[in-house]
Parts: sequence; C-alpha cells; structure tokens
Amino acid sequence: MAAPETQIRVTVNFFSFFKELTGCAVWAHSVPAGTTLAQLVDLAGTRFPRVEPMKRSMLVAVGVEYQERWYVLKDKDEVSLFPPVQGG
Amino acid sequence: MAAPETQIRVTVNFFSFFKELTGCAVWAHSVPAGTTLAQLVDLAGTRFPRVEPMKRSMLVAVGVEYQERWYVLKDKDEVSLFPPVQGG
Amino acid sequence: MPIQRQLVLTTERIDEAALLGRRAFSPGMGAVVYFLGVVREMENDAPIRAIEYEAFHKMAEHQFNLLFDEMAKRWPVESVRLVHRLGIVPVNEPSLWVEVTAPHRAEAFAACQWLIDQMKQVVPIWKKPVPV
Amino acid sequence: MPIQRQLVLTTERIDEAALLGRRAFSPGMGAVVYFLGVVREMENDAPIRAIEYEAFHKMAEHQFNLLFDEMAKRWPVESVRLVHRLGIVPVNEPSLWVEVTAPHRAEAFAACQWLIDQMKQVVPIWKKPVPV
Repeated sequence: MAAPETQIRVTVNFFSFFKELTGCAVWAHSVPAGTTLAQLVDLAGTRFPRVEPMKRSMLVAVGVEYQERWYVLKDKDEVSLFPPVQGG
Repeated sequence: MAAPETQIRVTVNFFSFFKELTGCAVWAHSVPAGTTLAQLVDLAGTRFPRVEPMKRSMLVAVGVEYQERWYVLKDKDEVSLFPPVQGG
Repeated sequence: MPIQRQLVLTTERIDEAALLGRRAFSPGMGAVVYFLGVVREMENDAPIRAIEYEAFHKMAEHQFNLLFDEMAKRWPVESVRLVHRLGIVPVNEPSLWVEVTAPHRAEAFAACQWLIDQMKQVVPIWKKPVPV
Repeated sequence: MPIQRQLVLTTERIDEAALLGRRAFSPGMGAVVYFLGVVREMENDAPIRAIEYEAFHKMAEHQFNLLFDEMAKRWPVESVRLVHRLGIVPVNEPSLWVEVTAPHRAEAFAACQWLIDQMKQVVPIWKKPVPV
C-alpha cells in the first residue's frame, strides 16, 4: 500500500477587491508537498471562480517577498494573492 | 561743413565680478547714433581692459531683456553686461 | 554610507509642518526634493468624496525598505522619508509625502521620481474610490 | 487658465513653514513638488562659510515671469511659487525654494525641474563664495 501523500498547510491572504471577489480574507488550505505556487493559484481559481479571470495580472507573494509561479510551497507558508498595486 | 554726428547717451551696468574687473557699477557714456550693442561691448572692452577677455561669455541685456549683439542702441538705453548667471 | 530612512504608514493626517520640523540635514547636502500626492476630486471621470487606501502592512514596509536599499546603491542620497496615509483620505488631503535629500539637485529629483514609480509597481497598497 | 504665481527675492531667511501655510490648492490638483536648494559647506572643493547672492533685481523678476509664462504653455501647472534668497546665505541654509502644483505627478516634476534649469540659464543672479 502506497504511503499516504504528505500534506502541507498553507494560508492564502486575499487583498483589495480580491476579498470581495472571494468573500474571504484568509483561506487556510492543505495541499500535497511539492505543490507549486502556480498550482495553488489554479486551486484558488477553482475554489473561487471569480478570481479565475484575474490570474494573469495577479501578484503573488510568500511572506513579504514576491515569488515566481514555480516556487515550491513549504509547510505553513503564508501566501498572498492580490491585484496590481496602486499606492500613492 | 558736415553736421556734427548725433550722439546718444547710454548707461552701462556691470554686475557680479564685472564690477570688480571694471571698478565700476554704472558707466554713463555717449556714443554715435546707430551704434550697436556689439560696438558698445567693444568700447567697454577698450575702456575696461579686464573685461575684454570676457566678451565671449558675457551676457548682454537692454532694460530687462536679453538682446542680440546687432541691436541698435537708442538714446537713454540702459545696458547691462554680466557674466553667466548662477542662481539657485 | 547607509541612507537615513524614515517610513510611516498611518491612518492619521499627514502633518507637513511637523515633518519639516524633524528634517535632519548635514552640511554636505545641497538639495531637498519633496513630493506630495493629493487625492483629487475625480477618479476615472467620476466625482469622489475620498479614496480608501488598504495596505498589506508588513509586506509594504519590507518592499519600501528594499526600494530604499536600491536607491542608496543608485544615487548618493543622504536621507529619504516617506509617509503613506492609509484608510479614508478625503479629497484635497495628501495621501503620500516623500522627501529625498542629496548633495545635488539632479540626483535628488531622479531618486525621488524613481522611488515613486517603483512604489507604484511593487508596494502592496491599493485604493478604492469613495463615491460622493 | 492663468497660472497662479508668487515670486519673492529677499534677503530674509526662507521660512518653509510659513510658505506651506499659505499654499492654495484646488481640488483638481493631485501633485505638489517642492525643491529646496541649500548652501553646501564646500564650493569648488574649498570650504566656505556662506554664499553671497547678488541679483539684477528688476530683470530677475521679469525673466522669472517669462519663465512662468512659458511653463504655463508647456504644462497644466496650476501654481508656482518661488523664493530666492539674496545677500549672505550661510552654509546649511536654503537659498532657493520652489513649489509647483499640477494635476499629476509627472508634469509637476517636469515643470519644476525645467524651471530650475532655465533659471540657471537666464535669471540674472550670481553667487560669490564667502571663505571660512
């Protein structure tokens, strides 16, 4: 019998109008070890269909750093998904 | 007998280190009608030899406007001769 | 030389007079450039009452500090101070105050403009118009 | 629209706080850029105590006004205020204060820099270092 797939816990923060689109500020979710940010973004798009069309322009951070989509998630990573920034 | 040449009166103000070079702030001078600024600048260079080498970079105004060297002087014109400006 | 920096993200009004009073200025510095961004009465051609600013606070601070580091590498800036107001900012009140001091004018202007341009690319702050 | 303008050539200290207090600002304006030029401790690699500024006052005023006219043609600037101190300006004190307000940041920065660049070409003001 195959060993059960190891799961890791990540939290996903939504900011700006992504909160309205998802109806959610923080989404805690378990994903298989080895999951990339790109895959997590896809999962978010499936779970929250209204952010799906935003995937192209979406900015993605882990902790306080921007990360590329090929970034491999670690347990307890705090991911943030948000639209283009508009400070000033 | 030829009519005496008509003379006009002009004043020449010196600014910045031109005052030191000439030892003079305001030079009142008579010149023949038809004299151009270029000719006046030459006269100033002859009268005050230490400004002679400054003729190239010298700025020249009549009243509060810069004027080209071909400008023909009028009676009572107030001419100003000064080095490149350095405000700020 | 490390750049002197002050960063404030606050829901309080930006008090320019108090900020001026706290300016430190060494005798080698010849230029100070300030920028003040003010909420305009129209946003996307519609009249508004205010703009509400939201920040991902801890990431915004980190990203500002990365920008300050990069600025110090590019220009001989002595100090940078930046205040960004958050929450509801009424029309005609400032949302952003930036001050850059440097030995000469050109570098102070260049650094200040670069910082604001970069901020608008990477610092996680968003705005939402509040209709009249 | 005519540009609002204020020009002061003075031997008195530049009072930034007082100048800030007198800023008029209409609701269409989104950007204010200030520049402050400060006397540095070195001039041409020699230490100085101050710089003495001399102006051909009435021509300086006229030339500044020509620049303000031209600025208004080039950019949608709402107001410009400029104070140039004359006489002895000690090290670490400002000799020049400029403020430009405009609807947007880019034009406010461009207009302010252009004005200072032009001033240094045409406005009859000169400086003389005062050695320590």
